[in-house]
Amino acid sequence: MASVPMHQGLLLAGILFALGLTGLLVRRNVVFILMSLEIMLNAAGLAFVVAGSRWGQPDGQIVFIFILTMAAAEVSVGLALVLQIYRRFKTLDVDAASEMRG
Amino acid sequence: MILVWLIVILLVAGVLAGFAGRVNTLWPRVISLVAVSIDFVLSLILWSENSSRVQLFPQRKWIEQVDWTWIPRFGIHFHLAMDGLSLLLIVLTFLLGIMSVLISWKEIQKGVGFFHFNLMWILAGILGVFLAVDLFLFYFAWELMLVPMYFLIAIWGHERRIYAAVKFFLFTQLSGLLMLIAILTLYFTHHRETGVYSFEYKDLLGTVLTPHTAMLVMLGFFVAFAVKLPMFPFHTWLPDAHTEAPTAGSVILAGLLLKTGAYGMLRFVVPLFPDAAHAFAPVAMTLAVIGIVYGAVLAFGQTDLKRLVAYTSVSHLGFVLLGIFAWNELALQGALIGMIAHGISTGALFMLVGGLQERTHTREMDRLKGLWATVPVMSGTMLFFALASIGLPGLGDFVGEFLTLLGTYRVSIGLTLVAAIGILISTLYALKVIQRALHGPNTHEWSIPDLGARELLIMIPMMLILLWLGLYPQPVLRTFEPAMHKLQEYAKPHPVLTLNPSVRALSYNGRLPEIKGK
Amino acid sequence: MFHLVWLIPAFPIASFLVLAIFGTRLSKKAVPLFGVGSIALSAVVSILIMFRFLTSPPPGNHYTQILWTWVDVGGFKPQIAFYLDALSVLMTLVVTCVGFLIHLYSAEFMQEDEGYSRFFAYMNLFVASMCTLLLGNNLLLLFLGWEGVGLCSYLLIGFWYRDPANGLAARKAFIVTRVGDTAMTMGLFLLFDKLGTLQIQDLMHQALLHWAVGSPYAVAAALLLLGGAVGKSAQLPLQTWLPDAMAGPTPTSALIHAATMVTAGVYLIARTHILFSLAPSAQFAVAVVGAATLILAGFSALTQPDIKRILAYSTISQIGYMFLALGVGAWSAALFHFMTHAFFKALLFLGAGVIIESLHHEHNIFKMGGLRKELPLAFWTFLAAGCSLAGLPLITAGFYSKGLIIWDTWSSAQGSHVLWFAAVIGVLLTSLYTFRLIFVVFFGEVKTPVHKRPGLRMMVPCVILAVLSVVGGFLDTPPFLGGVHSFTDFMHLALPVMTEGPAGGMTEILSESFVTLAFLVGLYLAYFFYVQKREYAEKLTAPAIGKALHQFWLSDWGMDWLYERVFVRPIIWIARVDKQDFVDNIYSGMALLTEFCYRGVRKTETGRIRWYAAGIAAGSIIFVAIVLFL
Amino acid sequence: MLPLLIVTAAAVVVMLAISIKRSHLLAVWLTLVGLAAAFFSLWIVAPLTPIQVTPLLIVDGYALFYMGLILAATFVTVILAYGYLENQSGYREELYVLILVAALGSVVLVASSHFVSFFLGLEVLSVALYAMSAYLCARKPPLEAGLKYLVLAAASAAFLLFGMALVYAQLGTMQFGQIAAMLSGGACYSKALLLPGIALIITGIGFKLAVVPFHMWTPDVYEGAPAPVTAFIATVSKGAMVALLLRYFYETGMQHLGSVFLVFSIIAIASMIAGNLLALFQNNVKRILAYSSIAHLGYVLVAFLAGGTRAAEAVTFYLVAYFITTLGAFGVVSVLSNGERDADVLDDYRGLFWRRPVLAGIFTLMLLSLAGIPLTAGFVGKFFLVAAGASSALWGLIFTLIVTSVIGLFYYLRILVALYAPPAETGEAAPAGGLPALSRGGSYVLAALSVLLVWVGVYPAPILDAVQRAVSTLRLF
Repeated sequence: MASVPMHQGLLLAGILFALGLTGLLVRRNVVFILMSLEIMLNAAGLAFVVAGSRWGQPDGQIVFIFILTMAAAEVSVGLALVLQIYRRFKTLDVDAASEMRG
Repeated sequence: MILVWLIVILLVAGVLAGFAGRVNTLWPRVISLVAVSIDFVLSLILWSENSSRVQLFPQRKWIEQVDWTWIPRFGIHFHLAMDGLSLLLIVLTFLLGIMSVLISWKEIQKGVGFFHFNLMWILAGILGVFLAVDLFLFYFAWELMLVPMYFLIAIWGHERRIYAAVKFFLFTQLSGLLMLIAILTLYFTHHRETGVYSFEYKDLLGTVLTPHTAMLVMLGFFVAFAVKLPMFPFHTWLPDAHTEAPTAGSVILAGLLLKTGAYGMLRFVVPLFPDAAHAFAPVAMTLAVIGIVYGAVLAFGQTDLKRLVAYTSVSHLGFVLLGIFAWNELALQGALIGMIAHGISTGALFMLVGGLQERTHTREMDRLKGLWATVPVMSGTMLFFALASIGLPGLGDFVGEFLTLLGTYRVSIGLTLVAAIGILISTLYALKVIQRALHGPNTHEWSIPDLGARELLIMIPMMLILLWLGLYPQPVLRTFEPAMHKLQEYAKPHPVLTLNPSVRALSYNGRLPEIKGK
Repeated sequence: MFHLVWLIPAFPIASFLVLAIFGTRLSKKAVPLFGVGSIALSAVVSILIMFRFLTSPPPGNHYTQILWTWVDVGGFKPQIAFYLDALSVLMTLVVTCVGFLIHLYSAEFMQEDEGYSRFFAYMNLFVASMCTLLLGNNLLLLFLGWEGVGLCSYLLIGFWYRDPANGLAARKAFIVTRVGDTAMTMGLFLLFDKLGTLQIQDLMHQALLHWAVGSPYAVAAALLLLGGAVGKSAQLPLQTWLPDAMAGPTPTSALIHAATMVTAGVYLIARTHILFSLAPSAQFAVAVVGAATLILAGFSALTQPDIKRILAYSTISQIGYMFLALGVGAWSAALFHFMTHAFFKALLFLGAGVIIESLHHEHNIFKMGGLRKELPLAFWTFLAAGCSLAGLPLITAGFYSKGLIIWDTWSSAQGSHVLWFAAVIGVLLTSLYTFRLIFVVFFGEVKTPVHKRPGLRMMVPCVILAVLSVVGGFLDTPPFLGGVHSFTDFMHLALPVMTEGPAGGMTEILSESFVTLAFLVGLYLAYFFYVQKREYAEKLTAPAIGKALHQFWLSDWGMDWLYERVFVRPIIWIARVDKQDFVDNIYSGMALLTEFCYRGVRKTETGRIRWYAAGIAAGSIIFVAIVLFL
Repeated sequence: MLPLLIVTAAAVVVMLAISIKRSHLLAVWLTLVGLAAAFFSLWIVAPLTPIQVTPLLIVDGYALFYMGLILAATFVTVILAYGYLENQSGYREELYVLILVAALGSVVLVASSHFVSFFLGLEVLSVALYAMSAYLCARKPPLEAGLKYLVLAAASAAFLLFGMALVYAQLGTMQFGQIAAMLSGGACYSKALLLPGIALIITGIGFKLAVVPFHMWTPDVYEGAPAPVTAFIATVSKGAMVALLLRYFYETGMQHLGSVFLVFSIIAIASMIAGNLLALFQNNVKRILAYSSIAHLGYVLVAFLAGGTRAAEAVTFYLVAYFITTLGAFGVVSVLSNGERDADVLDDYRGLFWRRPVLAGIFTLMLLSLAGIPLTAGFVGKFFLVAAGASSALWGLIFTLIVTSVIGLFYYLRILVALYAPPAETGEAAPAGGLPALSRGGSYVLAALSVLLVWVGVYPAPILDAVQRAVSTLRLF
């Protein structure tokens, strides 16, 4: 297990993070955006785990648990919003929600 | 303590007037009038006491002062102090204050309470500027007077009032903030030198700065005051503000607010940075002279009466600036008299123009014409003040301009000549006013009431004062003298920093060496 | 007695105040009571002082009354103080007496005018200012009076303010003289800077102590003062305002633009004669200015059709004589001519006023004629004055005063033969235009009927002045005609004696003969062209060159034309073009730039989440790049 | 620790109370009592400080001061929200639970001394804010605001977490104190991970502070969210983050590592310029205030960059002034709002002075304070900021501050112009009926805020003393 070098783990996390970010930027459906966010958050969590393993501390994994929790909270609020938005805007396209600008 | 009372009376009167405005329109006026009059009387008492006291305590630092700790963490004090210079300007402040209340009696009918609130608070702010010797307090008052002035223009002004008010505010704010930086730099430099945090004028006087820093910091102050003064090329806010302001606003702008700029130059720029000011004097004086001529020419080009008078201020304040940077006794005294006389003569002109506008609803000279026959007294009065403003001997402005130029001549003959030509051009605009507005055939069939008792009550004292200043300015000059000597003493170059010993020798007695060929 | 001197300006000032404040409410009777009465009182005081000065002169022949210290700053200490010596006493006397007569005349002349009280207010203010000018013991007080008279001149020229042309003339007068005043103020600055005082006697004393003859400072100061004098006295090159100034009421022209104010320049130079003595080149300039002016103005006078403009050019020309005299150091001669000129020129104007008034405000002499019979008293007084002006030998004052100047021009150490010749030519011209005027107006057939005849208050002053125009000359006569020196002697109490130069074959009697000859030639030419062969006069102007020359002289040698293009129009043009203040464009430009930036950055706020997220991502990436690579 | 517990308890109690009996008034009172209790408990806790509560939280004078500030601001928000919600239909009571939770998050933030508590506080705050922004979900703008806030905040939280992970990977600790020790120890460490980590943390912080280039959500969320919520976002959420910023960077000295200082300078300058420019001709008052808040945070960063005790004092003092002012400004907006829409268009304020002089006066004071005009707290605050900048000779930043604040003045004046426009120009389009009656609570709060504003503006010494004492407990790097 310890044979995985840290920078490789971080690289993986980074790639995941970038994927999530790309999804955030290119997807227009709100649900997909929420999923992309999940990926980003989990990528950060992964980075914590990798970092924790470097120092042989449990801290990284503990943080990951916190991240999971908070991500769940966020998504729950997010989904509630998605429902309301669908009701008001009749669409899940985020670009529709751009009435305020300028 | 009396200094605090002077301010508090105004502040309280302002608030009272503001509330009284909800009851009726008379009370605010009465309250304001009484408050300013009380202050005026107090200031006169101070003056008369002082004229004897100067001889008794020649070594006294200030005539009167109050010093309270305000924000100890920053070494800020609530420190008001008065010398001859501030005393005279304060008397002028209250005088014009009274006039402003009176002149607004009829003109202002909307939001009377709030109007007088603003009026009183402007006066209080101006008072603070003239009295503060803690630089933080000075800056505080400096900024404070802008807001009510802004309201005065923006609410009770004429057609383009919003534009004018905003322009006024932005110009003065930007320059004020530059001054803030300058103040702070001075403050921190002083702290580095002495380990003491202090905004106190006397403490900061001896601060040693490198020539480069001194120049920059001096410019920070200079620009703030130059904008207020206003000096060419920072003058463009002034015609708009003056033109659009209600009469009382114009009077206070021209009579007092501009003077705060000159006061700042006198009190701070030169004494705090003698070497830098000295090095900068040729530039400042050149700009002053450009302002004199430019202002006069532009005034000549205007057809709006108020705008015309506004540009004359640019011209007249050029003399004041010139006198200040010539920095010898003659020029300084000239600048002072010039300030006071300009306050009165231009103030009166604004009142008259305001009166005309009230009656005819226009400020365009071509629409007036031939008013002499219908309003002879008003016309005569206007003639009087127009003549005062072109420096007719026997009236206050002349003494100011003559002394200024007499002093400037010692410093630079060329600039004196150009400035004298500026006076010549001033004749053009003054005569243009008389010709266009008063003389000529009454083609528009004007039939309007002449000056009433209230207006005469304003005009006659102002005429008398101008005559008094023109024929016997000695009491004013004598009051200023000790203060001026003190300022000149401060402004002696710092021995430590004088790089070139010859400069010091030349600057003996505060006299700057000649600048040739400017 | 002398301590009453402050009353001389005080009476008119008081009257001015009364008229200015209550003028409109006073009755038509009360106005002249104040207006004329105050001047009468001043005249009485002047006469008393003169009398006292003659009988028991004060120690040192001068007296100073200090009222109060005006300003006391840094060694600059002018006082409100009056200085009496022969010069100021004489001039004050002339001013108040002639002034009184003209005021008296005005009481009737202006009676019908709606601005009756205003007129007297201005006139009184003028007399007060003029006396202050004359009596002030320092140059600053002199300057106060100087500007005061300029102001009154302005106000009175533009007295009939409804006509914009009058306003234009008034402004021109004020501004042109102020050009000179600017030079004069510079002179004051220079004098104070170098000598540390403006008190005239001290100043002269200091100048003698510190400056050698020909010192550049002295020359500069003298030239600058000359600038002021030239402006006020309508000499080249600032003479253009005076003919236009005739737009004012005729008594004004008589008092201000003939008898008194315009000679202020003469007074100034005489007052500071020591300075001019220290600056021979400047003094020579005075002489040259005088000579040139007297010739040029003489030619201009020849062509004018307007009676008052003729007189105006004549005034310019006569003051040219005075300048010439000053320039050659003939101080008392200049003053002598000042006095006689005050008499006859005031009278000419008053006479002209009578004529104009009786002919429905007609100014054109060619529409007049034959008035000799219609207005006999006016004719005789006018003739007396005219002869005096032209210098009718032996019996007129003008002959003596002008003859003295001309002789002094030759005989003075500073004189020159060219100047003398110019002066003699001047006599010819004077005689020619004077008699042209007289012949055209009073002889020939009647062209415009007389509708109104002057009353007593108008004619009494005329008669008194006519007498003075004749007998005034006997105060000082050449050696071969009695050799009276009372005027010169009196003036020498204040002014130095002229230094004689080599006479070079000329004698005074010869010089006077030339003057007489010139006078006669002028008289004959006038008779020939305007009585005998009127048509010849028209033939003269028929050819192109004659017409051009006529036009050129008529327009005062084209100087107005030149000034209009060189000074007036450019300033008006600049003022008009820059009405909106181009400096303001800098600031509006800044405002526009800011607004432009606003429009730019505003586009970034698209309202789209993905764009926002891209912003965050881009920012993060850039910052990461910065911390990694910088 | 007591205040945190009280706030937590209050949230639970309010929630329970709602489930028992829906009463707006009751919910408000419970909330207020809870907040007041928490506020006063600060004095009980004060003698025990400084105290490290688990590795995660440190309760020192600094934290207490900010807690007090946050609790007081929350208190005001609650009162404003009460008046505001009285005009609204639908469920109102839950908002108070959310507010309490958000306050809890903020309080945790200001006391946090560890990445975990930092993250937790932030998220607790954020999640509550999403819901608060979108609270009036019957309208479109709040929903849009909520969604925008959620997506972007979550994304930035991801950046923040990733940054934290990198720092952790580099240094092996997540506690500020230990980070400081590591950094000062000069232990050999590669910056390849640390610096990007810091940069990403800045992203997270910058998002909450709404500084350029992380600012773009601000106007939309400010506009969309209900006025009291906007007030809360503008004050409490930002204030807590500034408190954390100061503690985190000042205790670890990270801002002097590599080019981090440059990054902050860029952010500050860009924020001042963009914030002020964007607001220039804006016609929506809430958006103007949003843009101006971007600029104001730019100003704060100037002083932050100056470093040292005095800078920390300046920042803290400025925040106090900013809290008072912003609450006041949004307070005016919220009392003028009605059941259908918020009073956020400039035209809503046209001629207000002639109809509601006192309210217009209060708004004027707030605007002047934002503009930094004397007699108001904003003036003194700005003075201290500039002084801090000047003492460290940050001339470029200070000049930007000055020039942009003059630009900023323009839009404050635009609002003032509207306020004082003569009534004739408005026509009869705005009848008296269009104005809701002021809620009593709202008026008292606004009056109190104005008095406070002027008091601090005229006699700032007491507040300054308190700030000085609080900041002195900060362990500067």
